[in-house]
Amino acid sequence: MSVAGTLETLTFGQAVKAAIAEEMRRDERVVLLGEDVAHHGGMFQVTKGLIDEFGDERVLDTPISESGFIGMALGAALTGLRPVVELMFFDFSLVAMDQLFNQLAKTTAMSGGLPVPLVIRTQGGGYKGAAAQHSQMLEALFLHMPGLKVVAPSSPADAHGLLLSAIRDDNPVFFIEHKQLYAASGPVALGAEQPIGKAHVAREGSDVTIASYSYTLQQALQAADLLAADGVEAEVVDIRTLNPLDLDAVGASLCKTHHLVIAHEAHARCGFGADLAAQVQEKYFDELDAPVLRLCAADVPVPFAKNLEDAVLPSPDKIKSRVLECLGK
Amino acid sequence: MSVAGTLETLTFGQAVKAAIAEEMRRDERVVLLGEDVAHHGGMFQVTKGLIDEFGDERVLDTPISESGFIGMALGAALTGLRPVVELMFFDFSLVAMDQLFNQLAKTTAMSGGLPVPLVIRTQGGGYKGAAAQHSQMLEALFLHMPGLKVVAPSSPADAHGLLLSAIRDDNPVFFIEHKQLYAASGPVALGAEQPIGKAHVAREGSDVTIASYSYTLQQALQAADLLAADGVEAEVVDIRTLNPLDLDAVGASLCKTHHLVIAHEAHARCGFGADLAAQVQEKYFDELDAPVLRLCAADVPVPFAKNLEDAVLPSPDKIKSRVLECLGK
Amino acid sequence: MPPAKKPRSQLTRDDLLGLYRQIVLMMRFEERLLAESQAGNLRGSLHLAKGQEALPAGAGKALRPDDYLTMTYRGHGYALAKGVDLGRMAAEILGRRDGLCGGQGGKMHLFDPAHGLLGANGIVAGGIPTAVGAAWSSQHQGLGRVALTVFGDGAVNQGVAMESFNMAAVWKLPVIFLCENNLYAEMTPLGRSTAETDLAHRFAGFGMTTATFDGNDVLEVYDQVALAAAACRAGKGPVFLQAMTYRTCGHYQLDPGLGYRTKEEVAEWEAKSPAHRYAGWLTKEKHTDKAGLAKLESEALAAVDQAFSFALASPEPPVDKMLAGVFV
Amino acid sequence: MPPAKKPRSQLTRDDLLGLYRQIVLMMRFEERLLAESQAGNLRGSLHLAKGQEALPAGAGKALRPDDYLTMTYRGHGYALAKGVDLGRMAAEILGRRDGLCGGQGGKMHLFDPAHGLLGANGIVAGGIPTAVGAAWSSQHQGLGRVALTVFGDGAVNQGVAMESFNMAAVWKLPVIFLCENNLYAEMTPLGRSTAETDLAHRFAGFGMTTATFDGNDVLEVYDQVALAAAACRAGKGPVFLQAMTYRTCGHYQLDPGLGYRTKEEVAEWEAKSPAHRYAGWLTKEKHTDKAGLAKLESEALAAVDQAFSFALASPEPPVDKMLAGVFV
Ligand SMILES: Cc1ncc(C[n+]2csc(CCOP(=O)(O)OP(=O)(O)O)c2C)c(N)n1
Ligand SMILES: Cc1ncc(C[n+]2csc(CCOP(=O)(O)OP(=O)(O)O)c2C)c(N)n1
Ligand SMILES: [Mg+2]
Ligand SMILES: [Mg+2]
Repeated sequence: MSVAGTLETLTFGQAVKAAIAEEMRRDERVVLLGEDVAHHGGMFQVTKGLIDEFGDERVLDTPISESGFIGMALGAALTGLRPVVELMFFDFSLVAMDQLFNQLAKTTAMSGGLPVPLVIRTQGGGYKGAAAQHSQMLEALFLHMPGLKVVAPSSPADAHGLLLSAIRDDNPVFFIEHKQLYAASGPVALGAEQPIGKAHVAREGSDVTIASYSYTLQQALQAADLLAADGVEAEVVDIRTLNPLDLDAVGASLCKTHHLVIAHEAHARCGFGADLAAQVQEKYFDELDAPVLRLCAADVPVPFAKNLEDAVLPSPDKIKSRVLECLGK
Repeated sequence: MSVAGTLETLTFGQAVKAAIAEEMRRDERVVLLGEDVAHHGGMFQVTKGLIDEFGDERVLDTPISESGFIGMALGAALTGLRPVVELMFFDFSLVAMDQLFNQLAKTTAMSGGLPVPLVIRTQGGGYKGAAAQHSQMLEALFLHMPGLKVVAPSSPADAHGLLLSAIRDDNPVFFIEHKQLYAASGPVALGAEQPIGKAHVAREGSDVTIASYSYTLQQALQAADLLAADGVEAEVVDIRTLNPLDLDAVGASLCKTHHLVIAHEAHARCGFGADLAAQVQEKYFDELDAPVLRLCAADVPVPFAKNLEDAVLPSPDKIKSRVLECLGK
Repeated sequence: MPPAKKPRSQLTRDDLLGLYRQIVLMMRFEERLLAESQAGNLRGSLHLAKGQEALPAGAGKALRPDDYLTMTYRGHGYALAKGVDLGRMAAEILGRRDGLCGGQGGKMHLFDPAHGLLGANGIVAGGIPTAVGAAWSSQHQGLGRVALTVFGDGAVNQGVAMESFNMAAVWKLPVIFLCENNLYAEMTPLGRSTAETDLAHRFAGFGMTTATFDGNDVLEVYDQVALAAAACRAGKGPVFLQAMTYRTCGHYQLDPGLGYRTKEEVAEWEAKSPAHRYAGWLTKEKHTDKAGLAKLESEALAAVDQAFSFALASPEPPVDKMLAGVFV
Repeated sequence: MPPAKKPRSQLTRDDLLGLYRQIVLMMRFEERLLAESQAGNLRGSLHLAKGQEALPAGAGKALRPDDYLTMTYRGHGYALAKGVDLGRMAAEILGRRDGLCGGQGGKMHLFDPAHGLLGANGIVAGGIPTAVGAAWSSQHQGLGRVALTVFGDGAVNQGVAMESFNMAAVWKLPVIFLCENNLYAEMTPLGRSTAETDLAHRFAGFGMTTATFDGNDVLEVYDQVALAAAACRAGKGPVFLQAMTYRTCGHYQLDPGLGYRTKEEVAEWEAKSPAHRYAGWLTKEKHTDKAGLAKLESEALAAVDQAFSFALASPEPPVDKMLAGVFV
């Protein structure tokens, strides 16, 4: 059993699990529900074994009824529990949008201030040949609809620390994991919260800022390595929490580099990159030596064949090209 | 009975109905379905009387099952019909998101090219004290997910002409009506299509460009009048079709005015305005004398009380202020 | 197996008169809402429940104050019967600072957790899973509370409703699904939206106990909800109640309620209206007389007047707090 | 009232042998898919239907070529039985240019309208309303076509599935809801996701004809689907079929299929596997002998080999057309 306060090397998946377990130990109001999360331990094995420690009263397998059980979590959050829901694939959020957006995201505002302490964890993204209905990153929808905090960590330490904060938050938090990150490992200070609302400079540089998050952040770091080999020093800002957004952190980097490229795996139109670009050009117009460029998924559903999927999704090379374009090279 | 080719003064609602009736006469594959659309003629009376002309085989009242009947429309569109669906409130699209985005918007791409000839008409927007779940403009979600054409007319003539095009289109089209527009009247050339994908200069001006659509376009025209009284000549571009987007039309105006304000009723974050601002600064960076500004709904659920709703939603005055801000006045 | 005695046999004369007062309170409250709407003081659509008053009155009486409730846009009566403050409720519906939700929610979004009210809803069936979650939470924490969720005959065709029925049944949750079968969803008669118009069959298919009864008989409503609540508290799982009723008004304030219904049909149900029937029974059984009823009625009217005086005196809600953002 | 004779009495010896060939074809096809997956030639999750082969074979035989079909990620066998070209199907699953969808769809999104296939689906229950719409369209245009939609026991808890059942029933649409009740949804046993495990009850609640039968008996499957299709074509409305079956493999290629199921349980169902049982019956009834069966088996294998040769020879799909956008 992991103990709070120690530093361990964990995979992203283990770091998530450690945060859940920590909170379940600390606070008996924390309960878990989702499809196959209990007896099987989750499709990605993130909740494996929690039923043994906490019992099937606190770790609940649900029917394939995402609307229903997300709505249930809202009812539980309003009556003394702090549910953590697993939504097996980000893509499946679409069957539960009314409960997510018309119900739980609006409850605090509509009620004039009721707390809604719940977390929805999901897993998204491509690169696995899972095709159009199992590869999506839909965070933009969750940013457009006010009422949910949205978090998308890129490292085990952030996953752990941000999930701790999310479970302790009295607002609903949507927590995005990327299927390509689960196996990545890194040092995790157990029990160390990371604040929601703060971006983080993942790599320092002076020529250009790359803003990213989730798995694409890792690609951005690779792109920065490639760029460094070409003599370009990119600063990489890990946005981490998409709502609330730490615009100041992006601005601070931009004031140094005067060039910004935003990279993410979601579609471009009305995506996070569009949002950040619009905010940046509004607030930092005079700091920009070039337009803010974006590197996103092409605006088509994610195709199946490998060469097609590669053509649609971001890669370190594509990010690098976009950065060079931004720098006029 | 309205006859194609004649010019009539119609309300927005009548113009929509005339387009549906025209297409149902012309093409027997066109069928209509939705809640209370047949016997009652629709909550906003847009389809009133169509059941009398076309019979209950072609005009169908559905149960309160938006996912179900939108999915049904997809099945019908794949097998020889051209359904026109009424979704009573834009807000209710959230219960049908999987069918909209994972199913019908992706079918053409996933199948490698099958046509999906169907139209979903809906009605959205605020200003009526209908509160958080009956006042939304959710077009950004529909722009982020590729696969649907998205149309949002602001006048009876455009409503008529664009709906004719939408019903004749072999792609799924999402057609947005605004509750505040139904009673507005204007001249309509019956049977005259308007092309999907073309914006339209609704008012000429030289000092600043205001880009808008749907009901907010009417507010933008009022703002332009207010500005004219102050000696500012605003050019107002009616985007009309949000996907495909006519970026060139915005660019052409911008190259004249060098200032752009985007006004819409949807939320700001990851909204249409963010998207357009990001595209404009990327393509027309050197034409911009000031940052692109946006005037959108505040990023909170639409509140009920009148003074609160007024504080959240756009108005001609707010658009005017934002324009002056853009011009540095 | 039905119990030997119906729960109503426990009701005292005060209880019986209280039920009448509750029915009349709701009528007066909704009449006043209509008047305020017609006077232009009340924004948006108003969904009244004229003719369905026995349901909130009976159900409210059968529940404990700490039991949970979710309901629809047509739920004013349930909120009142659950003990929600009349004045704060009127203030919310008028969009005032002292409203239940500070004027942010409005009449389709009434919340009052202190009285178990976890939300009215503008989305058909939208609040049903909330109630299932509250029931789960009660079971989990051993609170002994029951959740009541009220919805219409049209709502049973919304996916999330059916998902909720199944979840409640499989986990044997203490939730009462009360379907106000008023034969129409907006302007659509039940038979046009479902093949099996006896909705109890659908619920039974999920493995739930069901009962169908006269929803215009307040004592029957009381009995059925009391029995259901007792079964829930005894851990026997959810109960589906199909209450046969009718709204003698339109779907909302601008709908005359005809066109899709005949005058005769409406008149027939008006004759069966709960207040009327129950008043007849109370006097026939000599629990009270005309004067006694009149006294209850004027008490109700006075309470409503007082509530609206409070509400109308309440100022506009402050804008800044609302604009500051959605998070607590 | 059941007909005097079961539809199977019409089947010729060729038909009977054809059913066996179809079962074996599916088995060989899926085994090859697994091999390609293990060899790294096939991307993503692969959901096989080992042990459930009687269902596609029997259902495909009972339908007309122009009847419609929607299905799940586990539907390869139905596509084959519906007449979809083996080679183009293999090519799609391998992500090649000559695939059914040009490599854009992949194995969870097989489309072939020429054979009535309106989509496999990666979303549980996602394709059910499509079939209802196709049935409506057929009824509307007087095409006389039936729509078959196939889904699992877990899918009945998804809202849109239940909305679809109700719509089909109220409009008496010619759609067959075929539920492959294989007792598990991923790793969750039926009893953990629904209180009433006899799903026929749920369907009956919507006002639909239902039948429950042995889904591992190909002739029974044929009979049931043929009867249902006849009822649909006669305008009697939708039919719900609950086929009791079992996947003797895991949920997907990386799931050993144990842990949540006992070895004994799996072995019990392996003994009841459709190919095995039907082969026994065919020889016992002297429709063929061991050599005859072996011939059918090698024919099937050859067809599969040929399909994969075609598929593996097909080039990568072109990128430009796909990137050009989603509209036709
Ligand atoms: C998801 C959704 N679809 C449609 C509507 C519009 N609508 C509001 S009330 C109503 C009818 C509901 O009928 P029923 O459930 O019988 O309740 P009743 O109004 O009769 O009390 C409809 C269709 C809605 N609010 N939400
Ligand atoms: C909406 C949705 N939720 C969850 C999933 C993940 N998932 C894929 S298959 C499956 C189990 C389905 O079980 P069942 O319907 O019984 O079909 P079977 O796999 O047994 O054939 C689940 C939960 C999904 N694809 N879609
Ligand atoms: Mg009703
Ligand atoms: Mg199954």
